[in-house]
Amino acid sequence: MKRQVPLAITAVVGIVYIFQYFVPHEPVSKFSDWFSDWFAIIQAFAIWLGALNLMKLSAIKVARRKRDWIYSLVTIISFAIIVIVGLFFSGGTDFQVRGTRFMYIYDNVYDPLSSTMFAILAFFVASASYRAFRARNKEATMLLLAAFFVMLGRVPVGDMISAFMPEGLRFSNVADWVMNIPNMAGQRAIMIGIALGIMSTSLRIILGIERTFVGGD
Amino acid sequence: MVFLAVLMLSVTGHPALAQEQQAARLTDTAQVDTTALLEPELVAPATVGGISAEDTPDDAGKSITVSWELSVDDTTGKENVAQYIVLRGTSSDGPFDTAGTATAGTNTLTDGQVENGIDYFYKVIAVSSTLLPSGEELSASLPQDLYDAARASGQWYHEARTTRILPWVLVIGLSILWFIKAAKKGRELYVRPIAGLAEVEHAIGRATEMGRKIVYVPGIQDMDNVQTLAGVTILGRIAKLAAEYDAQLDVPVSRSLVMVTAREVVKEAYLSVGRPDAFNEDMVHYITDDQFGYAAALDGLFVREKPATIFYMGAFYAESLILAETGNTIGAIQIAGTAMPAQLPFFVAACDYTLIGEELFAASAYLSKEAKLLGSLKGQDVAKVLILIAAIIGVLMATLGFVNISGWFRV
Amino acid sequence: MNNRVLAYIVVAVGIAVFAILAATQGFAVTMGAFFTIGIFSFLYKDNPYYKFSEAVFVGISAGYWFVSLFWQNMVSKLYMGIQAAYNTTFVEHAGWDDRWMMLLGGLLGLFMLLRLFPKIGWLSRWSLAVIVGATAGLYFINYFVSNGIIQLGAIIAPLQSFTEAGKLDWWGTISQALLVAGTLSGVVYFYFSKEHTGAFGGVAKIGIWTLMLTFGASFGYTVMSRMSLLIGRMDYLVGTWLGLIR
Amino acid sequence: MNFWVRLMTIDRRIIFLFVVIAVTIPLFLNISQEIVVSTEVQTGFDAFSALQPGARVLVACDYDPPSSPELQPMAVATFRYCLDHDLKFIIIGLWPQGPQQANAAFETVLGYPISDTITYNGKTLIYGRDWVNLGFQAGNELVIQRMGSSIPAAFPRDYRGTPLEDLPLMQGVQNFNNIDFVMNISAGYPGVYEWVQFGVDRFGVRLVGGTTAVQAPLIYPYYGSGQLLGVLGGLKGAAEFEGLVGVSGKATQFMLSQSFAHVIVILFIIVGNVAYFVGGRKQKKT
Repeated sequence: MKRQVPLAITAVVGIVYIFQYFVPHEPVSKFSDWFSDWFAIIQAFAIWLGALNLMKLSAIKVARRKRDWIYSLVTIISFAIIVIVGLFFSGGTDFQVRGTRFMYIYDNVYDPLSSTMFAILAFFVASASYRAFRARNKEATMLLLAAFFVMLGRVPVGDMISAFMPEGLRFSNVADWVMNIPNMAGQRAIMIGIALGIMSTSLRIILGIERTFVGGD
Repeated sequence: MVFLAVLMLSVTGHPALAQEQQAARLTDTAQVDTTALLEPELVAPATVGGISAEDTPDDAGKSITVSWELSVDDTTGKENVAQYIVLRGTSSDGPFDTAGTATAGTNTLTDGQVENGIDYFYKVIAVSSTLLPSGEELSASLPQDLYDAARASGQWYHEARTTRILPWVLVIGLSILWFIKAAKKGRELYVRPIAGLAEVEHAIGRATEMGRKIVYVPGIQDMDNVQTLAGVTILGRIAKLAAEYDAQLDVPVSRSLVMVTAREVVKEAYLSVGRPDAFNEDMVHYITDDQFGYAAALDGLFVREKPATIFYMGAFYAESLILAETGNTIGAIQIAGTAMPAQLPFFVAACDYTLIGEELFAASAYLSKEAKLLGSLKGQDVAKVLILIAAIIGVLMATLGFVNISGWFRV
Repeated sequence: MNNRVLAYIVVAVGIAVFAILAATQGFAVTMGAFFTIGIFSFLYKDNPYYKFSEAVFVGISAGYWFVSLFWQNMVSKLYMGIQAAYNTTFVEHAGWDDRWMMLLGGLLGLFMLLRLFPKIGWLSRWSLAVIVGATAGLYFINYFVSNGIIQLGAIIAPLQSFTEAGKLDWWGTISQALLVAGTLSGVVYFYFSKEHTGAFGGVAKIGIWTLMLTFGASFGYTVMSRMSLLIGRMDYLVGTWLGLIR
Repeated sequence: MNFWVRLMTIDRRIIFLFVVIAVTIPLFLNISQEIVVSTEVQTGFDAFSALQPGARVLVACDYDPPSSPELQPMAVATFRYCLDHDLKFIIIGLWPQGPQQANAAFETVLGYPISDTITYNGKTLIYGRDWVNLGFQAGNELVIQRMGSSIPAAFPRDYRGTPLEDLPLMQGVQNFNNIDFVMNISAGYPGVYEWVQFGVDRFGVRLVGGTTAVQAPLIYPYYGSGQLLGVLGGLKGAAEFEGLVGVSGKATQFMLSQSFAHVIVILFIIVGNVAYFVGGRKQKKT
């Protein structure tokens, strides 16, 4: 029950999904629609586990006055605020329509926070390129060259400083070439490899050879 | 003829009138505006050429595909057609109602509102207005004998897919299975070393010596992403090693389902090496589903707890560099693996070792050292050989001008 | 003057500044700016201001997803779906409705929650099994087709290309040849069954070079992307908030 | 410790400072630069401009505010073009915030808040007849797959709850066959990848993808294989598109900062490498 049944379920469901690509006839064709619903629903249930876990660990920190417990308290409070607002004071299913209290929090707290965290990348990109992109060997040099041409070719200044060169050698054209030939070749190689990797991983899982998911008894 | 008049009216070039007309239509499509009669010089577009209707191939049924030859007025320079209205009836002499519309220039439409096993009769008319005319207007302008009939049905196999894809799937699938079997029989299988994976054990040992944490990041995608599956499987192997070395493992996750699965996996690992005592559910803990909220929390965790070793295995997006750079500044050994090409350069730059694409999926097999898992890698290699051969032959034949078989690889 | 006092002063001044700006520039946008700067402060070093912003971020975002999933999946999908199905079957007597299948999803979801009760928690593995199986099945095909077969088909084309004049386009031809060679050698690089030595190693080498050029290109584009984001953020601070631009 | 070694181990905060300066200063400057249009943007635009008045364009906005610096300009230019050329557009989003980003972009074009009836260059547009916003649907790529069989099934109502059959524009729209063109603007997953795999490969939609620059290199193979008609990559792609559509929007305006930023990063790499070769290699990596 605890181990064999899940393995069986995985196998059956997996094979059915491979089938539905080749069998357009109903009901087979409907499985993927059903699964998308099921997954969405299971997610909605599962997040309760996650949220409870987060609250539990934060609460423990606060209760035991661990280091930085005060911030755990902040987490609990802000979680509580947005959940209460979102569930009870934001017009139910229309909670994301502009003007609700929920969206007010979204626009003025959530959005700035995530946008900024995202923007921090700009700095890390800079420091990473300063520190890590060294022409240590042929491989690294290749990477640098491609990056160099693409970076210059993708901004107007690139063509300004390469204006003296023949049309074909302007940075923007070199960048186009890099994108369309070596980049595409590499991307395709990676894609094909990934496709095969996924195939055998999926197969291992479906056949129950890779069975870690269902845990012990 | 009323309908023709309406058409004439709404030909672009009389926008003002057309606007009123359309506004009116919205409220009551049956209403006909007689001011139309003021526009004598305009003409309705020529009717379409031959019409053909047939059951939509390779589908679940309840759908018929109608195609027609464009009206002669629907050509560049003579844009007198706004749309084609496809009409459906259950007998050749009506009544017909609208099955759908197609904008000028298109010559096919799939009608998905039919039942299986009934004969449907289709007519197509070209009109110069962008709105739907009413019933009697249509009947007024129907081409008399220009129609075709068809019957919808579902197919039990998709032709192109079964003929072009299935053989590949079977060959590759079977070769993977064959090697797995061979491996089970104890046949020796060589796989070349992968630097990143050779280092895993050392990285874990280091953490134990330093008495610092090992942080394992299984990506930010949910269980419906195969990279996450790979990441979680690898976690199983790493947890095993961690348990053996008695290193402290910390797995912050960004999806509740991943938390649940990862717990199963880690618990299993600790049990399998006889250290259930060392297992604690909260080794695997949820932070937030949000990409950057998760990144922010991890950054904090890194700088405050200074883990000795960090693994990134799974699907990563923009947060990859935020994490890897911060991890780098605290001097942790970082081993990353992802099939997200956009993130690879930064993992390559900021981490000590990086598993590229396919290597991520091979990792669990490598780490488990189980013959049957390694066997599956051999199967992949067979597939690669097949693909290389197909590509080389294909390119040669196309280049030498025999035949271009690239069509065989489209579905 | 000890640090504690200094800290209080800093905090006080900070609050004052933001209060003034809130009054002049508006509360909402100032709150946004407050958190923006809070996150940026991490670049200097980990500090209470960042810790606070981080804590808020974690709480708010976890809550955001909690609420979204509740309304979108729990209510709109499950509850309303079942409701609609009930209508078709029992009110309009129109027979079966596919949305009944959602009940199964609901059941699997409940199994998930059973983890809270250790005794029967193992039932959640059944839900996991469905998800894992379906994911494996779906990806097995989709990736093989879109990333495998179709890309293979795309490689297959005549190497030689011609100019409008009908003469052989040398550069185009060479490029096409490089494209094919690069792709295939890249595939060779991933070959597991053989050490990268000898002629085979040579091809694999070309493969890794191609991959490196690819990574370089990605890197260049990523720099572009990330810088745009920072520009957007600066535009927000300097323009939207402080109104210094235009 | 010699100068070069010190340069190599420079505090990264100094680098951060340079970056801030490099992107902020140009915001105040006003230098116009010539923007060269790349082929993938051109072909994308050509596919767009091949559409005739009245054609139905599906604008799929799969992104949220954090990515808007790069993507919003594309959305704005897209709507601007649709309005200028009397194309009908249908807005959807696989990201919760997508449809609102779209509305915001639409309002940027109009210059005033959207209402049911709007006027643009003397034309009157009515919601439901000339454009609709079907809002967000959860389910990622599987929503696309469902749209392939039935759009009304995937999106039963628009974003304000109006049933689809009450929207004239959606009458006779059953699936992708009745959609003439799809413009996908995406920041990640789900996005162009999924639109290609499900929309193009399974249902043959005509697709142009506008993505963040990060994504662009990944989808080039799809462009090369003809699965994509065009690619707008990041702010530069957006700027080029703005140029073709004939607007001077944020993207064009930000291009200067972009140039500065790239130059400074390249300088970092050069300095870093010089330091590495002159003084660095003696250093053992500790």
